[in-house]
Amino acid sequence: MQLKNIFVEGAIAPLFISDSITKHATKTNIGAHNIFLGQVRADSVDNKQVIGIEYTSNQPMALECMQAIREQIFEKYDLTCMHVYHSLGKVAVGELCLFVFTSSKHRATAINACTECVEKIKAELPIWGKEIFEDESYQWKENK
Amino acid sequence: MQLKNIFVEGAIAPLFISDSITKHATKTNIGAHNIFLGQVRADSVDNKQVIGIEYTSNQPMALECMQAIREQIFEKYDLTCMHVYHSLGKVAVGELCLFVFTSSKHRATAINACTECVEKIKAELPIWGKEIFEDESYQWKENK
Amino acid sequence: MDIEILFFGQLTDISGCPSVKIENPGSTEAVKEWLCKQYPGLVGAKFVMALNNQLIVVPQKITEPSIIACMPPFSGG
Amino acid sequence: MDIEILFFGQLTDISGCPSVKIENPGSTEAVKEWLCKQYPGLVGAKFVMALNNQLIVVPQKITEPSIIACMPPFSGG
Repeated sequence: MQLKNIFVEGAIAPLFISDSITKHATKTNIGAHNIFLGQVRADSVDNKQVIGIEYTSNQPMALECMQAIREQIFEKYDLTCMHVYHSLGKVAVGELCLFVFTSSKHRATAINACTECVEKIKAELPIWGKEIFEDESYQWKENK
Repeated sequence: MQLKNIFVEGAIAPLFISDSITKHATKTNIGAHNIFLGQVRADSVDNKQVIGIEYTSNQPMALECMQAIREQIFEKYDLTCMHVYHSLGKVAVGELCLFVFTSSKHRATAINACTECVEKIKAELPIWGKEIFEDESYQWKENK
Repeated sequence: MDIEILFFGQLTDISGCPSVKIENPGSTEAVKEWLCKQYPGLVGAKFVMALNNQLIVVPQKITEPSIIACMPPFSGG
Repeated sequence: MDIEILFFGQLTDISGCPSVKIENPGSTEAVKEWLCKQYPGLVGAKFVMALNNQLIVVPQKITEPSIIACMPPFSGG
Protein backbone atom coordinates (compact mmCIF):
# COMPACT_ATOMS: atom_id res chain seq x y z
CA MET A 1 0.00 0.00 0.00
CA GLN A 2 1.23 3.46 -0.90
CA LEU A 3 1.56 5.59 2.24
CA LYS A 4 0.25 9.12 1.98
CA ASN A 5 2.95 11.73 2.51
CA ILE A 6 2.29 14.36 5.18
CA PHE A 7 5.65 16.14 5.18
CA VAL A 8 6.30 19.57 3.74
CA GLU A 9 9.78 21.11 3.56
CA GLY A 10 9.78 24.28 5.68
CA ALA A 11 6.71 26.29 6.67
CA ILE A 12 3.16 25.61 5.48
CA ALA A 13 2.02 28.54 3.30
CA PRO A 14 -1.39 30.18 3.88
CA LEU A 15 -2.01 29.92 0.11
CA PHE A 16 -1.57 26.16 0.35
CA ILE A 17 -4.37 26.21 2.93
CA SER A 18 -6.74 28.28 0.77
CA ASP A 19 -5.99 25.98 -2.20
CA SER A 20 -6.93 23.01 -0.03
CA ILE A 21 -10.17 24.70 0.98
CA THR A 22 -11.02 25.59 -2.63
CA LYS A 23 -10.61 21.95 -3.70
CA HIS A 24 -13.53 21.02 -1.44
CA ALA A 25 -16.07 23.23 -3.20
CA THR A 26 -17.03 20.35 -5.50
CA LYS A 27 -17.77 18.05 -2.57
CA THR A 28 -21.31 19.26 -2.05
CA ASN A 29 -22.14 16.80 0.72
CA ILE A 30 -19.80 18.72 3.03
CA GLY A 31 -21.45 21.09 5.50
CA ALA A 32 -18.58 21.78 7.90
CA HIS A 33 -14.81 22.04 7.82
CA ASN A 34 -12.52 22.26 10.81
CA ILE A 35 -8.92 23.36 10.48
CA PHE A 36 -6.21 23.27 13.10
CA LEU A 37 -2.97 25.17 12.53
CA GLY A 38 0.16 25.01 14.64
CA GLN A 39 2.26 28.19 14.59
CA VAL A 40 5.82 28.55 15.91
CA ARG A 41 5.85 30.68 19.04
CA ALA A 42 8.58 33.11 20.12
CA ASP A 43 8.97 31.51 23.54
CA SER A 44 11.57 32.85 25.94
CA VAL A 45 13.86 30.52 27.88
CA ASP A 46 16.39 32.03 30.31
CA ASN A 47 16.08 35.40 28.56
CA LYS A 48 16.82 33.90 25.16
CA GLN A 49 14.18 34.05 22.44
CA VAL A 50 13.21 31.20 20.15
CA ILE A 51 13.60 32.32 16.52
CA GLY A 52 12.46 29.08 14.90
CA ILE A 53 12.02 25.33 15.22
CA GLU A 54 13.84 22.73 13.17
CA TYR A 55 11.79 19.57 12.71
CA THR A 56 13.13 16.09 12.08
CA SER A 57 11.25 12.82 11.90
CA ASN A 58 11.60 9.09 11.62
CA GLN A 59 9.74 9.48 8.36
CA PRO A 60 8.86 5.93 7.30
CA MET A 61 7.58 5.18 10.79
CA ALA A 62 5.73 8.51 11.02
CA LEU A 63 3.91 7.80 7.75
CA GLU A 64 2.94 4.33 8.94
CA CYS A 65 1.70 5.75 12.25
CA MET A 66 -0.24 8.46 10.43
CA GLN A 67 -1.87 5.83 8.24
CA ALA A 68 -3.00 3.97 11.38
CA ILE A 69 -4.31 7.20 12.94
CA ARG A 70 -6.19 7.99 9.72
CA GLU A 71 -7.86 4.57 9.76
CA GLN A 72 -8.85 4.94 13.42
CA ILE A 73 -10.34 8.39 12.82
CA PHE A 74 -12.30 7.32 9.73
CA GLU A 75 -13.62 4.30 11.61
CA LYS A 76 -14.82 6.46 14.50
CA TYR A 77 -16.08 9.54 12.62
CA ASP A 78 -18.25 9.90 9.52
CA LEU A 79 -15.81 12.18 7.71
CA THR A 80 -15.85 13.18 4.05
CA CYS A 81 -12.11 13.78 4.10
CA MET A 82 -9.10 14.50 6.25
CA HIS A 83 -5.78 16.10 5.31
CA VAL A 84 -2.67 16.38 7.46
CA TYR A 85 0.55 18.29 6.73
CA HIS A 86 3.56 18.69 9.01
CA SER A 87 6.72 20.69 8.40
CA LEU A 88 10.22 19.27 8.27
CA GLY A 89 13.36 21.41 8.53
CA LYS A 90 13.36 25.01 9.69
CA VAL A 91 10.17 26.93 10.43
CA ALA A 92 10.57 30.51 11.65
CA VAL A 93 8.60 32.09 14.47
CA GLY A 94 5.14 33.15 13.22
CA GLU A 95 5.12 30.51 10.47
CA LEU A 96 2.89 27.45 10.34
CA CYS A 97 4.21 23.95 11.08
CA LEU A 98 1.04 21.83 11.29
CA PHE A 99 -2.17 21.82 9.21
CA VAL A 100 -4.99 19.40 10.01
CA PHE A 101 -8.14 19.70 7.92
CA THR A 102 -11.32 17.64 8.44
CA SER A 103 -14.61 17.87 6.54
CA SER A 104 -17.97 16.35 7.26
CA LYS A 105 -21.68 16.71 6.75
CA HIS A 106 -22.18 18.07 10.26
CA ARG A 107 -20.01 20.28 12.43
CA ALA A 108 -19.57 18.09 15.55
CA THR A 109 -18.04 15.31 13.46
CA ALA A 110 -15.52 17.58 11.74
CA ILE A 111 -14.56 19.37 14.98
CA ASN A 112 -14.17 16.24 17.13
CA ALA A 113 -12.27 14.32 14.47
CA CYS A 114 -9.87 17.24 13.93
CA THR A 115 -9.22 17.66 17.65
CA GLU A 116 -8.61 13.95 18.16
CA CYS A 117 -6.31 13.82 15.15
CA VAL A 118 -4.21 16.74 16.47
CA GLU A 119 -3.84 15.03 19.86
CA LYS A 120 -2.75 11.78 18.22
CA ILE A 121 -0.27 13.56 15.95
CA LYS A 122 1.37 15.22 18.96
CA ALA A 123 1.44 12.04 21.04
CA GLU A 124 2.14 9.31 18.51
CA LEU A 125 4.10 10.61 15.51
CA PRO A 126 7.89 10.27 15.76
CA ILE A 127 8.69 13.91 15.06
CA TRP A 128 11.07 16.14 17.02
CA GLY A 129 11.31 19.89 17.25
CA LYS A 130 14.59 21.64 18.05
CA GLU A 131 13.98 25.17 19.29
CA ILE A 132 16.66 27.46 17.89
CA PHE A 133 17.57 30.62 19.84
CA GLU A 134 18.84 33.92 18.48
CA ASP A 135 22.42 33.06 19.55
CA GLU A 136 22.24 29.78 17.56
CA SER A 137 22.07 27.67 20.71
CA TYR A 138 19.11 25.28 20.92
CA GLN A 139 16.96 23.12 23.13
CA TRP A 140 14.82 20.14 22.24
CA LYS A 141 11.14 20.91 22.42
CA GLU A 142 8.88 18.98 24.76
CA ASN A 143 5.17 18.46 24.14
CA LYS A 144 2.90 18.84 27.16
CA MET B 1 -19.08 51.76 21.16
CA GLN B 2 -18.42 50.81 17.54
CA LEU B 3 -19.81 47.35 16.81
CA LYS B 4 -17.55 45.08 14.79
CA ASN B 5 -19.12 44.03 11.49
CA ILE B 6 -19.27 40.30 10.80
CA PHE B 7 -21.30 40.32 7.59
CA VAL B 8 -19.92 39.62 4.13
CA GLU B 9 -22.01 39.97 0.97
CA GLY B 10 -22.21 36.53 -0.68
CA ALA B 11 -19.78 33.66 -0.15
CA ILE B 12 -16.60 33.85 1.92
CA ALA B 13 -13.60 33.46 -0.41
CA PRO B 14 -10.79 31.00 0.45
CA LEU B 15 -8.29 33.80 -0.31
CA PHE B 16 -9.93 35.93 2.36
CA ILE B 17 -9.19 33.08 4.77
CA SER B 18 -5.53 32.77 3.78
CA ASP B 19 -5.16 36.56 4.07
CA SER B 20 -6.58 36.35 7.59
CA ILE B 21 -4.13 33.61 8.47
CA THR B 22 -1.18 35.54 7.03
CA LYS B 23 -2.02 38.58 9.16
CA HIS B 24 -1.34 36.51 12.28
CA ALA B 25 2.30 35.76 11.41
CA THR B 26 3.42 38.86 13.32
CA LYS B 27 1.64 37.76 16.50
CA THR B 28 4.45 35.55 17.71
CA ASN B 29 2.80 34.63 21.00
CA ILE B 30 0.29 32.49 19.05
CA GLY B 31 0.92 28.75 19.04
CA ALA B 32 -2.42 27.45 17.76
CA HIS B 33 -5.21 28.54 15.43
CA ASN B 34 -8.56 26.86 15.04
CA ILE B 35 -10.80 27.61 12.08
CA PHE B 36 -14.38 26.51 11.55
CA LEU B 37 -15.95 26.87 8.11
CA GLY B 38 -19.59 26.35 7.22
CA GLN B 39 -20.18 25.20 3.62
CA VAL B 40 -23.55 25.12 1.84
CA ARG B 41 -24.65 21.52 1.31
CA ALA B 42 -26.58 20.15 -1.69
CA ASP B 43 -29.29 18.64 0.50
CA SER B 44 -32.22 16.87 -1.13
CA VAL B 45 -35.78 17.49 0.03
CA ASP B 46 -38.60 15.59 -1.68
CA ASN B 47 -36.32 14.85 -4.64
CA LYS B 48 -35.47 18.50 -5.11
CA GLN B 49 -31.88 19.62 -4.70
CA VAL B 50 -30.75 22.70 -2.79
CA ILE B 51 -28.66 24.92 -5.11
CA GLY B 52 -27.91 27.64 -2.60
CA ILE B 53 -28.92 29.43 0.58
CA GLU B 54 -29.99 33.05 0.83
CA TYR B 55 -29.14 34.56 4.20
CA THR B 56 -30.89 37.48 5.85
CA SER B 57 -30.39 38.93 9.29
CA ASN B 58 -31.68 41.40 11.82
CA GLN B 59 -28.29 43.04 11.42
CA PRO B 60 -28.14 45.62 14.21
CA MET B 61 -29.34 43.03 16.70
CA ALA B 62 -27.01 40.34 15.32
CA LEU B 63 -24.00 42.65 15.73
CA GLU B 64 -25.01 43.47 19.30
CA CYS B 65 -25.45 39.76 20.06
CA MET B 66 -22.10 38.95 18.48
CA GLN B 67 -20.44 41.61 20.61
CA ALA B 68 -21.91 39.98 23.72
CA ILE B 69 -20.76 36.51 22.57
CA ARG B 70 -17.28 37.90 21.89
CA GLU B 71 -17.08 39.32 25.41
CA GLN B 72 -18.24 36.03 26.97
CA ILE B 73 -15.69 34.04 24.98
CA PHE B 74 -12.81 36.38 25.81
CA GLU B 75 -13.77 36.30 29.47
CA LYS B 76 -13.76 32.50 29.51
CA TYR B 77 -10.79 31.74 27.23
CA ASP B 78 -7.28 33.18 27.11
CA LEU B 79 -7.43 34.01 23.40
CA THR B 80 -5.06 36.17 21.41
CA CYS B 81 -7.77 36.96 18.88
CA MET B 82 -11.06 35.84 17.42
CA HIS B 83 -12.59 36.68 14.03
CA VAL B 84 -16.10 35.87 12.82
CA TYR B 85 -17.58 36.32 9.33
CA HIS B 86 -21.04 35.30 8.15
CA SER B 87 -22.51 35.60 4.66
CA LEU B 88 -25.57 37.64 3.74
CA GLY B 89 -27.45 37.15 0.48
CA LYS B 90 -26.96 34.19 -1.83
CA VAL B 91 -24.33 31.54 -1.25
CA ALA B 92 -24.19 28.68 -3.76
CA VAL B 93 -23.76 25.03 -2.88
CA GLY B 94 -20.08 24.27 -2.18
CA GLU B 95 -19.35 27.85 -1.14
CA LEU B 96 -18.52 29.03 2.38
CA CYS B 97 -21.03 30.91 4.53
CA LEU B 98 -19.39 30.99 7.98
CA PHE B 99 -15.78 31.56 9.05
CA VAL B 100 -14.80 31.47 12.72
CA PHE B 101 -11.11 31.89 13.53
CA THR B 102 -9.60 31.70 17.02
CA SER B 103 -5.94 31.97 18.02
CA SER B 104 -4.22 31.27 21.30
CA LYS B 105 -0.98 30.28 22.93
CA HIS B 106 -2.12 26.69 23.40
CA ARG B 107 -4.31 24.44 21.28
CA ALA B 108 -7.06 23.49 23.74
CA THR B 109 -7.96 27.14 24.27
CA ALA B 110 -8.23 27.92 20.56
CA ILE B 111 -10.22 24.75 19.80
CA ASN B 112 -12.69 25.05 22.68
CA ALA B 113 -13.28 28.76 22.15
CA CYS B 114 -13.92 28.23 18.43
CA THR B 115 -16.36 25.39 19.03
CA GLU B 116 -18.27 27.34 21.68
CA CYS B 117 -18.40 30.39 19.45
CA VAL B 118 -19.84 28.38 16.53
CA GLU B 119 -22.54 26.92 18.80
CA LYS B 120 -23.48 30.37 20.07
CA ILE B 121 -23.57 31.84 16.56
CA LYS B 122 -25.98 29.12 15.44
CA ALA B 123 -28.19 29.42 18.53
CA GLU B 124 -28.17 33.11 19.31
CA LEU B 125 -27.61 35.24 16.20
CA PRO B 126 -30.77 36.44 14.44
CA ILE B 127 -29.85 35.10 11.00
CA TRP B 128 -32.09 33.09 8.68
CA GLY B 129 -31.22 30.81 5.78
CA LYS B 130 -33.62 30.24 2.91
CA GLU B 131 -32.76 27.07 1.01
CA ILE B 132 -33.30 27.63 -2.69
CA PHE B 133 -34.11 24.64 -4.90
CA GLU B 134 -33.29 24.15 -8.57
CA ASP B 135 -36.91 24.98 -9.55
CA GLU B 136 -36.68 28.31 -7.66
CA SER B 137 -38.97 27.09 -4.88
CA TYR B 138 -37.56 27.39 -1.37
CA GLN B 139 -37.80 26.30 2.23
CA TRP B 140 -36.61 28.01 5.36
CA LYS B 141 -33.63 26.28 6.90
CA GLU B 142 -33.80 24.93 10.43
CA ASN B 143 -30.78 24.53 12.69
CA LYS B 144 -30.54 21.32 14.71
CA MET C 1 -45.48 58.86 17.09
CA ASP C 2 -45.43 55.47 15.40
CA ILE C 3 -43.50 52.36 16.22
CA GLU C 4 -41.95 50.09 13.62
CA ILE C 5 -42.50 46.35 13.46
CA LEU C 6 -39.99 44.22 11.54
CA PHE C 7 -40.56 40.71 10.21
CA PHE C 8 -37.80 38.19 9.51
CA GLY C 9 -37.33 34.79 7.90
CA GLN C 10 -40.50 32.79 7.19
CA LEU C 11 -42.57 35.44 9.00
CA THR C 12 -42.20 37.67 5.93
CA ASP C 13 -44.09 34.98 4.00
CA ILE C 14 -46.97 35.56 6.41
CA SER C 15 -46.77 39.35 6.71
CA GLY C 16 -46.08 39.83 3.01
CA CYS C 17 -43.74 42.72 3.85
CA PRO C 18 -40.51 43.30 5.77
CA SER C 19 -41.97 45.97 8.09
CA VAL C 20 -45.01 47.98 9.09
CA LYS C 21 -45.46 51.20 11.04
CA ILE C 22 -48.33 51.41 13.47
CA GLU C 23 -49.48 53.77 16.18
CA ASN C 24 -47.94 52.73 19.49
CA PRO C 25 -50.47 50.46 21.23
CA GLY C 26 -48.54 50.97 24.50
CA SER C 27 -47.20 47.52 25.37
CA THR C 28 -45.53 44.50 23.85
CA GLU C 29 -48.59 42.44 24.71
CA ALA C 30 -50.81 44.86 22.79
CA VAL C 31 -48.47 44.65 19.80
CA LYS C 32 -48.69 40.88 19.84
CA GLU C 33 -52.47 41.05 19.97
CA TRP C 34 -52.55 43.50 17.07
CA LEU C 35 -50.20 41.27 15.02
CA CYS C 36 -52.30 38.16 15.50
CA LYS C 37 -55.44 40.03 14.44
CA GLN C 38 -53.76 41.62 11.43
CA TYR C 39 -51.89 38.49 10.32
CA PRO C 40 -53.86 35.37 11.37
CA GLY C 41 -51.01 33.20 10.03
CA LEU C 42 -48.86 34.38 12.95
CA VAL C 43 -51.18 32.76 15.51
CA GLY C 44 -49.65 29.29 15.29
CA ALA C 45 -46.20 30.47 14.21
CA LYS C 46 -43.13 30.00 16.39
CA PHE C 47 -41.41 33.33 16.91
CA VAL C 48 -39.81 35.58 19.51
CA MET C 49 -39.98 39.36 19.69
CA ALA C 50 -37.28 41.91 20.47
CA LEU C 51 -37.84 45.48 21.61
CA ASN C 52 -34.98 47.69 20.42
CA ASN C 53 -32.71 44.66 19.93
CA GLN C 54 -33.44 43.18 23.37
CA LEU C 55 -35.39 39.91 23.48
CA ILE C 56 -38.72 40.41 25.19
CA VAL C 57 -38.90 38.00 28.12
CA VAL C 58 -41.59 39.68 30.22
CA PRO C 59 -44.29 42.07 28.86
CA GLN C 60 -43.02 45.63 28.63
CA LYS C 61 -44.30 49.14 28.01
CA ILE C 62 -43.29 50.68 24.73
CA THR C 63 -42.09 54.26 24.42
CA GLU C 64 -41.49 55.93 21.08
CA PRO C 65 -39.44 55.70 18.97
CA SER C 66 -39.19 51.92 19.20
CA ILE C 67 -38.54 49.01 16.90
CA ILE C 68 -40.13 45.62 17.49
CA ALA C 69 -38.57 42.68 15.68
CA CYS C 70 -40.58 39.49 15.11
CA MET C 71 -38.14 36.62 14.62
CA PRO C 72 -38.70 32.91 13.86
CA PRO C 73 -36.11 30.32 15.07
CA PHE C 74 -32.62 31.32 13.94
CA SER C 75 -30.87 29.32 11.23
CA GLY C 76 -27.55 31.01 10.63
CA GLY C 77 -24.26 29.25 9.96
CA MET D 1 24.69 -9.28 8.06
CA ASP D 2 24.56 -6.06 9.99
CA ILE D 3 21.62 -4.27 11.53
CA GLU D 4 21.19 -0.51 11.47
CA ILE D 5 20.55 1.60 14.55
CA LEU D 6 19.05 5.08 14.06
CA PHE D 7 19.13 7.92 16.57
CA PHE D 8 16.62 10.77 16.66
CA GLY D 9 16.10 14.09 18.42
CA GLN D 10 18.28 14.78 21.44
CA LEU D 11 19.71 11.25 21.23
CA THR D 12 21.82 12.39 18.28
CA ASP D 13 23.52 14.81 20.70
CA ILE D 14 24.56 11.75 22.72
CA SER D 15 25.42 9.40 19.85
CA GLY D 16 27.14 12.13 17.83
CA CYS D 17 25.76 10.55 14.64
CA PRO D 18 22.38 9.78 13.07
CA SER D 19 23.03 6.03 12.67
CA VAL D 20 25.44 3.15 13.21
CA LYS D 21 25.68 -0.31 11.72
CA ILE D 22 26.60 -3.17 14.01
CA GLU D 23 26.71 -6.92 13.83
CA ASN D 24 23.37 -8.35 14.88
CA PRO D 25 23.61 -9.12 18.59
CA GLY D 26 20.45 -11.24 18.27
CA SER D 27 17.85 -9.51 20.42
CA THR D 28 16.49 -6.09 21.23
CA GLU D 29 17.72 -6.51 24.79
CA ALA D 30 21.23 -7.14 23.55
CA VAL D 31 21.04 -4.04 21.35
CA LYS D 32 20.02 -1.95 24.34
CA GLU D 33 22.91 -3.34 26.35
CA TRP D 34 25.35 -2.59 23.55
CA LEU D 35 23.98 0.95 23.19
CA CYS D 36 24.37 1.74 26.89
CA LYS D 37 27.96 0.49 26.88
CA GLN D 38 28.84 2.35 23.68
CA TYR D 39 27.04 5.58 24.62
CA PRO D 40 27.00 5.96 28.41
CA GLY D 41 24.91 9.13 27.99
CA LEU D 42 21.98 6.94 26.93
CA VAL D 43 21.80 5.22 30.32
CA GLY D 44 19.67 7.86 32.01
CA ALA D 45 18.01 9.08 28.80
CA LYS D 46 14.30 8.67 28.20
CA PHE D 47 13.71 6.89 24.91
CA VAL D 48 11.75 4.14 23.21
CA MET D 49 12.94 1.75 20.54
CA ALA D 50 11.24 0.55 17.39
CA LEU D 51 12.14 -2.56 15.41
CA ASN D 52 11.31 -2.06 11.74
CA ASN D 53 8.90 0.78 12.58
CA GLN D 54 7.07 -1.18 15.30
CA LEU D 55 7.49 0.04 18.86
CA ILE D 56 9.24 -2.60 20.96
CA VAL D 57 6.98 -3.45 23.88
CA VAL D 58 8.40 -6.86 24.87
CA PRO D 59 11.96 -8.08 24.12
CA GLN D 60 12.25 -9.55 20.63
CA LYS D 61 14.67 -11.52 18.50
CA ILE D 62 16.20 -9.61 15.62
CA THR D 63 16.58 -11.07 12.16
CA GLU D 64 18.51 -9.32 9.40
CA PRO D 65 18.06 -7.00 7.72
CA SER D 66 16.54 -4.90 10.48
CA ILE D 67 16.42 -1.28 11.51
CA ILE D 68 16.26 -0.27 15.15
CA ALA D 69 15.14 3.30 15.86
CA CYS D 70 16.00 4.94 19.18
CA MET D 71 13.52 7.73 19.81
CA PRO D 72 13.21 10.27 22.64
CA PRO D 73 9.75 11.67 23.57
CA PHE D 74 7.99 13.03 20.48
CA SER D 75 7.55 16.76 20.08
CA GLY D 76 5.85 17.29 16.74
CA GLY D 77 3.15 19.84 16.02
